[in-house]
Amino acid sequence: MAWLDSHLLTVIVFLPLAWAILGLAIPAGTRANGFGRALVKIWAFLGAILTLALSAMIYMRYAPAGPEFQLVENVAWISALGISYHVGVDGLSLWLVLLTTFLMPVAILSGFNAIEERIKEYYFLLLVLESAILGTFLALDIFLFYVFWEAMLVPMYFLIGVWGGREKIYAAMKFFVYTMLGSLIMLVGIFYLAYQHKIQFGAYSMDFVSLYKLQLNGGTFLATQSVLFLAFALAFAIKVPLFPLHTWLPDAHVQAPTAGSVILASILLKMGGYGFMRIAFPILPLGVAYYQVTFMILGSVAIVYGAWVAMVQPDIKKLVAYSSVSHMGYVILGLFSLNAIAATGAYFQMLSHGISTGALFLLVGMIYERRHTREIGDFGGLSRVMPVFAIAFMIIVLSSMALPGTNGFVGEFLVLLGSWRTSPALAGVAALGVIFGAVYMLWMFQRVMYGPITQKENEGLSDLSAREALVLAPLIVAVFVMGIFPNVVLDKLEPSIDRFVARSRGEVRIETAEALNPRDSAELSAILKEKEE
Amino acid sequence: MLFLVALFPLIGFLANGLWHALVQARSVRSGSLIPGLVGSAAIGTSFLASLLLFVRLKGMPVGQRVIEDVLFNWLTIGNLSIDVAFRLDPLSSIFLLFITGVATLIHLYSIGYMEDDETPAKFFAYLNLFCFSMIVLVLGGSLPLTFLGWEGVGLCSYLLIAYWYSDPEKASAGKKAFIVNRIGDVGFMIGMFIIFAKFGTLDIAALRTLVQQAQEAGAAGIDIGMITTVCICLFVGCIGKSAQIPLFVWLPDAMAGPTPVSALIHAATMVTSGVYLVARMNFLYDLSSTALHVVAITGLATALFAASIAVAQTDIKKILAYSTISQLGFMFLGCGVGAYAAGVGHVVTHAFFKALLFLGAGNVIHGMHQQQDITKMGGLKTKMPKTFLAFAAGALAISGIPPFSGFFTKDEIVWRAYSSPEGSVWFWALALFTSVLTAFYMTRLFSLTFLGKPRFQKSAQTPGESFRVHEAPAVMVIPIQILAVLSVIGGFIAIPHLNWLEHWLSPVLGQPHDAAAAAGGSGMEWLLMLVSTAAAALGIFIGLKMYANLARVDRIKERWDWVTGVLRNKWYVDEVYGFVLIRPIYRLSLALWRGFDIAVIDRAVLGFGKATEWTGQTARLIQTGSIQVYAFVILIGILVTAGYLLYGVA
Amino acid sequence: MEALKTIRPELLALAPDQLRALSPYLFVFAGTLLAILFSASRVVKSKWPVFLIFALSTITGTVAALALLREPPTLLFNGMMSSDAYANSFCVIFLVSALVTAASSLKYLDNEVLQQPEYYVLILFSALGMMLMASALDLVVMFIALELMSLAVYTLVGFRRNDRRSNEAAMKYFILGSAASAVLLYGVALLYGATGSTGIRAIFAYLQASSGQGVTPVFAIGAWFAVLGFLFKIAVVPFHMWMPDVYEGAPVPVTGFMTTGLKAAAFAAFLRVFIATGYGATGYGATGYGSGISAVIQNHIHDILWVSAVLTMVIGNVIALTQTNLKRMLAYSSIAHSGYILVGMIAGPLSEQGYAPVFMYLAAYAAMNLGAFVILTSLAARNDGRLNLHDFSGLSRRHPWLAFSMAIFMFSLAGIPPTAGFSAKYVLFYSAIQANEILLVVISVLCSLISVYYYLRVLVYMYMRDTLDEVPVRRRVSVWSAAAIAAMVILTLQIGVLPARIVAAAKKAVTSL
Amino acid sequence: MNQVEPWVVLSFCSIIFFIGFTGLLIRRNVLVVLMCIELMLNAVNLTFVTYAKQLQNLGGQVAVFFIITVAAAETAVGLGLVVAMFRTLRSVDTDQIQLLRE
Repeated sequence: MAWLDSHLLTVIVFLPLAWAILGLAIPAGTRANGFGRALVKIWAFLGAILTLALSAMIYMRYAPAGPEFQLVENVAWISALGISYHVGVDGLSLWLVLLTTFLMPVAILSGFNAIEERIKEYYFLLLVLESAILGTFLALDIFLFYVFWEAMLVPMYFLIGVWGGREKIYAAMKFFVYTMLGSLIMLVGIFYLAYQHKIQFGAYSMDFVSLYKLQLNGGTFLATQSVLFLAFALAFAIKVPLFPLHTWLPDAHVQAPTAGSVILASILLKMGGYGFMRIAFPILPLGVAYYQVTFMILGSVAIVYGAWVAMVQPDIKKLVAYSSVSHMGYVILGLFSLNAIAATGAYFQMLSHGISTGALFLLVGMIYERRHTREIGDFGGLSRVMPVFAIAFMIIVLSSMALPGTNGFVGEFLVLLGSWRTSPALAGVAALGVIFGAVYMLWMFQRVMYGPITQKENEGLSDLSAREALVLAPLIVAVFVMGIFPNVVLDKLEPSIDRFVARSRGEVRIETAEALNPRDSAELSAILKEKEE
Repeated sequence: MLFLVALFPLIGFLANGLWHALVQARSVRSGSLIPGLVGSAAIGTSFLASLLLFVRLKGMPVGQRVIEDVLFNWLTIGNLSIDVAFRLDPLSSIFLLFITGVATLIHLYSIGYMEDDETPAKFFAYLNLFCFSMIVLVLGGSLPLTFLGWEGVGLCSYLLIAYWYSDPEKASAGKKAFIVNRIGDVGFMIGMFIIFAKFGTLDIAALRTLVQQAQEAGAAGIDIGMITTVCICLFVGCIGKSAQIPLFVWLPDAMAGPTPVSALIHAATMVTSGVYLVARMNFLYDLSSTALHVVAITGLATALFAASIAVAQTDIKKILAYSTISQLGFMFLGCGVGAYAAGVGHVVTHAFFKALLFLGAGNVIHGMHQQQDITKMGGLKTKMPKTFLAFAAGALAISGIPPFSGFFTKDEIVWRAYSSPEGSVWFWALALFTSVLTAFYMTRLFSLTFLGKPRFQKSAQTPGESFRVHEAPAVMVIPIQILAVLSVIGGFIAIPHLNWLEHWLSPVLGQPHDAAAAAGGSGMEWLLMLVSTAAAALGIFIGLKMYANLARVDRIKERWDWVTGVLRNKWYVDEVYGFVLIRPIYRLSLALWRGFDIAVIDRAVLGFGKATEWTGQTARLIQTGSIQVYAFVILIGILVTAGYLLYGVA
Repeated sequence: MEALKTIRPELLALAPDQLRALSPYLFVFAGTLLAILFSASRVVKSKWPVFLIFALSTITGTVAALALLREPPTLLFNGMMSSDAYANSFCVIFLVSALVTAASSLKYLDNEVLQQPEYYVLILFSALGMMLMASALDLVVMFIALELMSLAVYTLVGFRRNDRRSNEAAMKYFILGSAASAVLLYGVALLYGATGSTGIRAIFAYLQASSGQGVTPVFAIGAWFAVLGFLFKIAVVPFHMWMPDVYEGAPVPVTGFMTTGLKAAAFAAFLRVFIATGYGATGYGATGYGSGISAVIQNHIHDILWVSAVLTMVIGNVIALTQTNLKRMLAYSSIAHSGYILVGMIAGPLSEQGYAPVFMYLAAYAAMNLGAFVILTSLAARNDGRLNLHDFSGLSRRHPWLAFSMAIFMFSLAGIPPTAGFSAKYVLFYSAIQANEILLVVISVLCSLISVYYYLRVLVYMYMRDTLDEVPVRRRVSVWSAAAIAAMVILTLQIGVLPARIVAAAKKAVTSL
Repeated sequence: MNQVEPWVVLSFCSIIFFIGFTGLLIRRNVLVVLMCIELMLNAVNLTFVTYAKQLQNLGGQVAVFFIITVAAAETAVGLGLVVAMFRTLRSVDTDQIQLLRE
């Protein structure tokens, strides 16, 4: 037990991987008997559940009042370049880790009937993917972070490309190359940071904490920080995805199998936001300051643009994909508003988007399994034949359009509230998203669930099965828990957010913060003071 | 124990909801009785609870008539801390009382109305959820909590309008309602943002104290422009919720919902929450006369506009809907001239008689087998006498004939519109004209429905269907009789000069200006009172005269066809919106998707790939496979590099 | 050779420690002789004895070389050859790739009905040549070693002598190759003229002496020609034209051997000359362009290498993108990789790691590329057929494990963590950044983005498409190839996940220069 | 007889070297191409000898022997390849060997 305590994070990161490799031993080829195939599914599910249980231990161990990073493990890895295996958890990573481990069993469970060929490889890849994602969120060494960040692409690539839809190969390639572009540019940035650290402190180090201490010049277009910030922002903005770098998303989402879409939308997109919060902002405050307005504009444009384009999609999955563009726009807007409320809102928005969009994809997947079409036009009047499904769908739609009392509201409200302080105009534009979000969601819901049943195939559709109900139940619970008791999340989040805001403002930004809003600067200097102590 | 008021409907919602999800969803038919009783019991208990609370509140000294109940902290970030706190003060107690009361009656009524519905449990679950949200709205101690209720009622109205979702029209009516409300809600939210940015709190009581301190600090301490902005933003929310110009379009369509819903949500309670918000934030509005004028003018314009439309409608529920809009306009006029108490008073009485009218209409429709066109009715006086009597009371009340309740409250508003410092004689004149119209269209509705000879034998007969109009069952009649009584006597809470309501509300709404002194003494007041009574009487008289002889009506219609056409088509507002807003945005989105997302961004992305491919295809042509060419390239390489080097040496 | 002016016999006798220092060479040489004997004497028909000798000599050679890594560098044959960590670690690469090649060839040659023992002898010869190239300290010796290697390889390329493509490849390679070595030799002659010696250390000493006042044009041209000879073998643009044709024409295993062993050998020698002529770093292992040769030339060399590195990466990747034959695609990709390594060469003098990244990259590249080629070898049909992309469709169903290892090699070549390709690229580009070559690094990462596309296309065919031919052919994979593949997979992952050891080794090797 | 200036010989060598290279470029017959390569190598030999003479250093002379040997080996291999090629191609024309391209 003591050993587990000291190596908790490592265990959590590598448990799914080991589990997956063991799972390969199960005989479940194409001509294997049903038992073997069932065993594979159960095995994978158990692995995810086990990981969830362990991550719950993180939640219990992590004390927000304590030091910044907890449950730390630090082992020299490539000492010649100052690279170390360094993992630890703080508020920012904690909740994304929990989101991952929480959604993974759901995603695995959702595919029990949908995936029939090469199931062993399928679950193998899912678990590998989980390992990579968890590693990305828990890494405290920028090299380690990058390794996991890239490694995550591989299983996702296969998930889309092998089990995807008609255009799967195109989508998989687009996804991989597009994301790779960003990461490679980021890699150059990483080199530069490491080199600067060597220059400024005389020793190689790739630790985030030591990189936060770098002093780089900024303020002009060609200043180090501005350029580096663009390098990193490209990678993260592609991942988020931020308008206009979002076009890989609809293809990937539409073609991926349900579990793939769920993970892609709910977790992978968050890695972009997480990257901003973990790397780009704290290391390059001047770069952030320089590009703040640009990205806030892009964020609010993304909100409205995504909503509008989503409105006219004939394909439900595409619609949800574009809605993600819109929702993640709030994240960007909130992060770049550079105040605690907006940042918290942005982070919360990431979590709630993870829950509700994941649920949306699951729901779409369920009707897809029944009808093998995603065209909105092929549905209509499903409420009559699938009442329970209708209830679940309605709840998720509401949370996705941010009805108060659901998780969606907290995020959007905080983002808008906070960003209003920084820029009322842009917050006002973003607020339009509240209207259009309702428009496309309700319109889609109406066309799918309401009205008379037009097509004969829809009459015989069966309502949710017990397994599907089991898949959706935890998400629906989460929707309301996060909506009504957001403090559960916020309590463990606040110190990390404050540190994040203080760092990403950087001391140099205090006077500009003064101009923004006197309260902010007071709050900020308070944070900075307690940071010195 | 304050939260119990909200808790009971919530329990009712959960009970009915589970019953629906677990049992009825599996298409098990079970009558409306059990769920109906559960729902009515839930809301009934909370009515009793609110009665007790009212008594307790009355027991307290005038100064500190506040009951507070902090449940838990919703969220805390830095200096932003929002509690889930209910607060009961005179204003909210009044709302609480009539909401729960009327709601109880309507629940009972619905048992009868929904008896042969497929999923009554769902219906009552929605109703209970609505009551819960409405209670949260009025009890919410902080703006976000109020907003929660605010959106909650919007949601319920969406769900209930689209209750019979199989009919696309009803479904889209619900959607329309929600979206238009959302537009208003954005205003509400922005109002909250500004308030938080400037005052750093969203708790209403705290905000009030802050504002008052600022006032004591002097005019310098407060930025009127900002206050005006806040007030107008919040008022945008009210415009959406209370269906004022320009966002009123959803309410007429909302009549697609079951009639009890129209009665409860779209007449008695939800639509008045806008008035509640203005009254609640009066301490802000009082600071900015600009905002007050905006409110008053919007209200007045809406009142007139909606009344004019109501004159030409033929759908019984549509007429009532427009009259609701018009009455709401009156309430805002009241608030707008600073007479919040008058506005609130009219809210209460309006709740009584409008609920009554809708339920009465419900009986008529129920009796006429879903026939809603008044031109195909007539002579129901004998067919359903109880309904006839109750309806008559309601009609008189809304027309403003003393001593029916509507008279007192409406006349109070009209008088304030003239007398208060914010008011003017023009307000008064227009209000007066509107009340003439009101009386007229109500009489029209009444006489076409109940008086004269039945017109449905010839119209509504479809071959093979025996058509027999019948009085509604007791469970649907008793509630409207109770409401009839209320709408007769309800006005006594607001009798001029011994105006109980105004004094009850004064801790919240502040002492009213001494209106009599302001304008020509009480003699003037009595005079105007007479005038408005006469106006109402005039309207009724014209109505009766005109619709006694339908042939002449048709002739008039023909002569003034363009006018009636415009009115019948609601001034083409929907069409204009469709043309100016909806279709352009849709087209734009389509263009953005096809013309920008795919055609520009994506093509650019793929363009890079294509360019690389092309480069490769051209570059590989150098590989001709001939040794000599290769050797030549090598030689060139050698010479160039060596030459460059020598250039360096020399 | 200046020693020969006064003959001192005791220098030609070998002291025991020198013998130990020579052990790898001796083992391999002995193996070669034995192999010749066996293959010449037709008493035994089977391939096994020759292969056995081959395996024994290479393995013992490898072991010996590994053992020598701990020893201090020893000068041999009075300074014409040194067995230092640098040479020995390269020897390991050569011998391992030779062994893997031979192992994978066993079954291949049976299929091609070319099972002749000379094949292994030739591989041994070329391996020996490579080893000498890496350890030679005298340009003439280096030239002889180069020719030893090249002549063997020419023959290997033309080994499928009834196949027109093979002949053509051999012919092209031979003509251009010997022209190139003539150029190299001319350079050596000019250097000899300028410095009065062909010994690398002597040349370097001359440079140090003539520090300050630059160098004569003769020296500059001579040195550059000497370097060119190796640039040709490395196939740097514009000296790359021969490579795709040769790689395509040569028997698959030979191609694999060339991409790894030959390239590594060329780089090994190139690096020595590069440094000795002052075009690279001054002083063994020290950093920074410096004394001896004027900064102008330094800059010009830098510019030339810079441009040709960019061209190499771009052309290699861009053309590889359009190839449908896997062999040819890998040929172009190997050009591209030479470009990356050239980046390391450019950065070497100015970065902390010096040339260590170059060695590491060569090792990693050898591991992954050999693996890929072993897989090609075991999948190739008669006359190197069925190596087009569409022949790989549905491979994951026919040969799940082959496909899996191929996927690993492709990801590694594309530089996706956690594979050797990634860590090698990482170290390489990192040193380039230290040398402040930011633009160059940006270009190279963009090029590797292009490469991602065509490497992944292989996976697309293997995993995401179903086989075209109605009855999919499953070829038996010999246990030797399987073992080789497994070893390469393990190596690739090992370098990828725990690169610390290899980084240290590279550092050691380069500092011993 | 008077001495020939070294630079004359050296430039002569370089000319020969590049003549050889040019022959490589323009002659289509593989055998001629082989000869051109020989020509280049011999130019190198001459250079070595000249320098050895100039520097009074035996090294160059020795190198020449090695080079001649290697050249011989090279020619042997080259001719072997030519024979093999002729057997499959029925031609020794370099224009014929353009099967591998692009």
